[in-house]
Amino acid sequence: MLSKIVRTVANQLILFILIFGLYIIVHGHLTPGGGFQGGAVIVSGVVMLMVAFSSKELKKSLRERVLSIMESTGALILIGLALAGIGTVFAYNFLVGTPIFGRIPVTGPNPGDIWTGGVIPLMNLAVGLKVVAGLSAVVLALALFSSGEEMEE
Amino acid sequence: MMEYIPLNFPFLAAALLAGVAFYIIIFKRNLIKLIMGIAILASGVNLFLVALGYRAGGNAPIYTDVPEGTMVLPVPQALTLTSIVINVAVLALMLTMVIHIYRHTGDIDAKKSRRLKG
Amino acid sequence: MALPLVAAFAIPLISRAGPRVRNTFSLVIFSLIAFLVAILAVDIHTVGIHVYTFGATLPELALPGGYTVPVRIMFEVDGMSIFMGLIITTVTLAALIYSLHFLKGQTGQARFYSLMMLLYAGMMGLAFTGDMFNMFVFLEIASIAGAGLAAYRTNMADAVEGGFKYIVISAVSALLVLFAIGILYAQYNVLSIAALAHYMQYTTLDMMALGLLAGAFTMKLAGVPLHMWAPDTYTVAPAGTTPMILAASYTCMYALYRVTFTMYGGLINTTAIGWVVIIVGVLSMFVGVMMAVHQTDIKRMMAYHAISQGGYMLLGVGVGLAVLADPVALANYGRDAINGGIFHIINHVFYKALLFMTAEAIFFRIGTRDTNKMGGLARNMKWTAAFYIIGALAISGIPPLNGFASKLLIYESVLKFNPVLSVIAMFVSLVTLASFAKVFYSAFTGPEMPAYKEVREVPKSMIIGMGILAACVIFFGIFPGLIVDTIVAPATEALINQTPYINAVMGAVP
Amino acid sequence: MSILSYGYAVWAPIVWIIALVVIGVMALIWRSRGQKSYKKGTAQTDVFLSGTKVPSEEQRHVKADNIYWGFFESLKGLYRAMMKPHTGIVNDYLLWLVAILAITILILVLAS
Repeated sequence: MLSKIVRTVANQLILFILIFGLYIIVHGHLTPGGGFQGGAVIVSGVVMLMVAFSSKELKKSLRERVLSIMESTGALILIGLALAGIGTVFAYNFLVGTPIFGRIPVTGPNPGDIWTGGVIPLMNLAVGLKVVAGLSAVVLALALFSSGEEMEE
Repeated sequence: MMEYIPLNFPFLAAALLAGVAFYIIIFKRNLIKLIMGIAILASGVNLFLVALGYRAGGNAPIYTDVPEGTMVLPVPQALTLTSIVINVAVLALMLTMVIHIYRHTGDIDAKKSRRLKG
Repeated sequence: MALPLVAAFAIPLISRAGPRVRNTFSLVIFSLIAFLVAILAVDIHTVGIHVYTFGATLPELALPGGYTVPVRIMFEVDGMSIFMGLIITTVTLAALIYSLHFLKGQTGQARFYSLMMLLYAGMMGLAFTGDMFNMFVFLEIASIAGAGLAAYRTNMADAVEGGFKYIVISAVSALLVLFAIGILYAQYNVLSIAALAHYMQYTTLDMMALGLLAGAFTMKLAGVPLHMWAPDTYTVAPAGTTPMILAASYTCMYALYRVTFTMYGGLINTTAIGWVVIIVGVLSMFVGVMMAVHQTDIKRMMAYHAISQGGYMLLGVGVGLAVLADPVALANYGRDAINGGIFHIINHVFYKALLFMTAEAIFFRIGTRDTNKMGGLARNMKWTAAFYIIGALAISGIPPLNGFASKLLIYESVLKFNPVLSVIAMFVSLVTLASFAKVFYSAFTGPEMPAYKEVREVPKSMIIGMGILAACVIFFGIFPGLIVDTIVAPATEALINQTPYINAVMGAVP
Repeated sequence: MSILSYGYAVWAPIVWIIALVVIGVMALIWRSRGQKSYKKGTAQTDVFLSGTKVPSEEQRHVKADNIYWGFFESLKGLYRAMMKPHTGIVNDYLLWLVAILAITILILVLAS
């Protein structure tokens, strides 16, 4: 556990990191980024917390069981979305033309419209969920090992 | 400015990285160093892929608020991202296994920690 | 095809409801998958190549009008792919049933089933994909899942070591594959196998790419002298998954054939490449079997035999490849050689899976793999002993079991090509029989060992898993003509004649 | 359907099985005409080793290490040469991979 200054700053900073990560995830279909990158940003926040506080402290709030469920849910949503289009073909973009993310984008350079892309933003969200959970679990497990502890299960 | 950098410079760097990586994975018996070698090899391949898609003076392949002009190829970048993601998983798995090997044998030397041979 | 993935990720959630629910769920969903694969197989053999394009309403949209390169990710399934698909599905079904009981009392069972489904998905993807980059992705998925399964029993030091070796060699060879893909993409700006084959010029860079791909896939399929990881990994993998990792190696063999025959077919110097494949095959046969006789660890011996039998497949296909440019020789014996080599894949996966399962059944009951410590087990484990005999006779090529049928095809066609190779193949078969007789003698016959008086037969689900494979072995032995005509010949045809595969995607392009 | 024909010869497992059954039946008939005075569990079935005392059954079981002793003894040189590359060290596997890659690429470039 580091000094009080570091802990306080980390406590404030984690919100911004979370928001930035979410921004990257949600804008994945418009700007560089997407589920994995945004998820990695959020996990970097988790790592910061791990450094500022100790991994033992963090383990109390981040349960491995919860992470595992989150990861599976993310993957299931992704594949579920892909399967939902199976009426026409696997991974068919069935949301095109509907109110949710359904606008047809303009071809060529344009300022960008977040309500485009069909199922792709939703898939990005699912991937983000999975990446956050999976990477935090990995980092946590490795950190706990170095401090001589074990993950449960 | 970018035009003055020789375009095959990234390829040379990729080859260099691959060479270093192969040296490490062949001659370093420490398992952690072996994993680092694989990570370096992965970055060499990734650099190679990204360099493939580069066009001199091109823009990022995004349609949001771009100036006119050529764009760099997006496909190699997608490939690189995918391979980075996969490599993260592979590295994590390998590190976990080294941890287990260390726990069982008390050593991370490839020669001293082996149980299977012949 | 996404169903195994759904299953893989749903299992951790479902297993919260209890082990019984999870087991039933995996069985039900896998039976569904097997059913779908069977339908697909019938469809492909009657209709022809299937192209499946993700995200498009019509398969033809892979190649939108006016484009000369395919723009979407696609699966392309032809005779060879579905052949591999059938093998993988059958083996996984048997392994799943076998594992139901085997895992009782182990921790982390939910992960085991997840990884199993993931490995299955990776192998199926590798067999069905029509795209070089997805080949890499599925290769990695299969490697990660396979290594996770091999190291599943983390309480054993050697298990982790075997898994680690597997993941290291997989990671390196997959990166080499990616490097080769980069080289190919740099020249032709396409990733689809069909499009690459269509535009292939065979420049020096292409040769380098082929060399990288061939080396990497040879590593993964455990051809001598790149075989040394195989005994380590196969030995330690828990029962049921050893056959699946074995199937994963042969899926890599499929990838090698896909690359050499379909992508580079007609351009390479087939005689030279064919001889390279033949030499690797003969070396694998010989070194594998000689090392196998020497082993005292029962699973390690079988792993070396797996290498040796892989040599037969390479020998058969290599002879076919060497005469590919010569139509007379091809019609005379080349086609039969490839038939034999491919038929041997399915036969070998079945009987070797059966043998691995019997070995693991012994391990399950007596807790050791060392044949020195065994003896008289046939008294108490009658089913296991019977299945072992079936498998051992099949692998040694004793008629009328299936090993004989495919080996006969290989012997006779190779005899016409080069008699020396045929003699070596027969000698290897003989030594195989000798080494299996040795294990049978030391493990199953002899007086009852005092330590193993209490040993009982293995549980029912394990017997059923082995029984499925044993039935397949006998069935394939008695009806070889049926199998060769219905599923092997289309696979051979798909390898020899790559034009339909290319035209299925690139048909519109001049 | 069960016949595997491949251009220049034919393999028919059913015929083979029928032949096997016929031979088996003949062997059984032959066996039934043999000596009837042989009894299990009497001194007739005991192992006779020139009068020396026979070790117990457990000790008579030949261990796997000792089977084919002569074979391994005569091929000692081959096995010594073959065990040398099988070091079990993962670095060596990768060294072999790199070597084979180099050879393969060389062959491919030279063969064209």
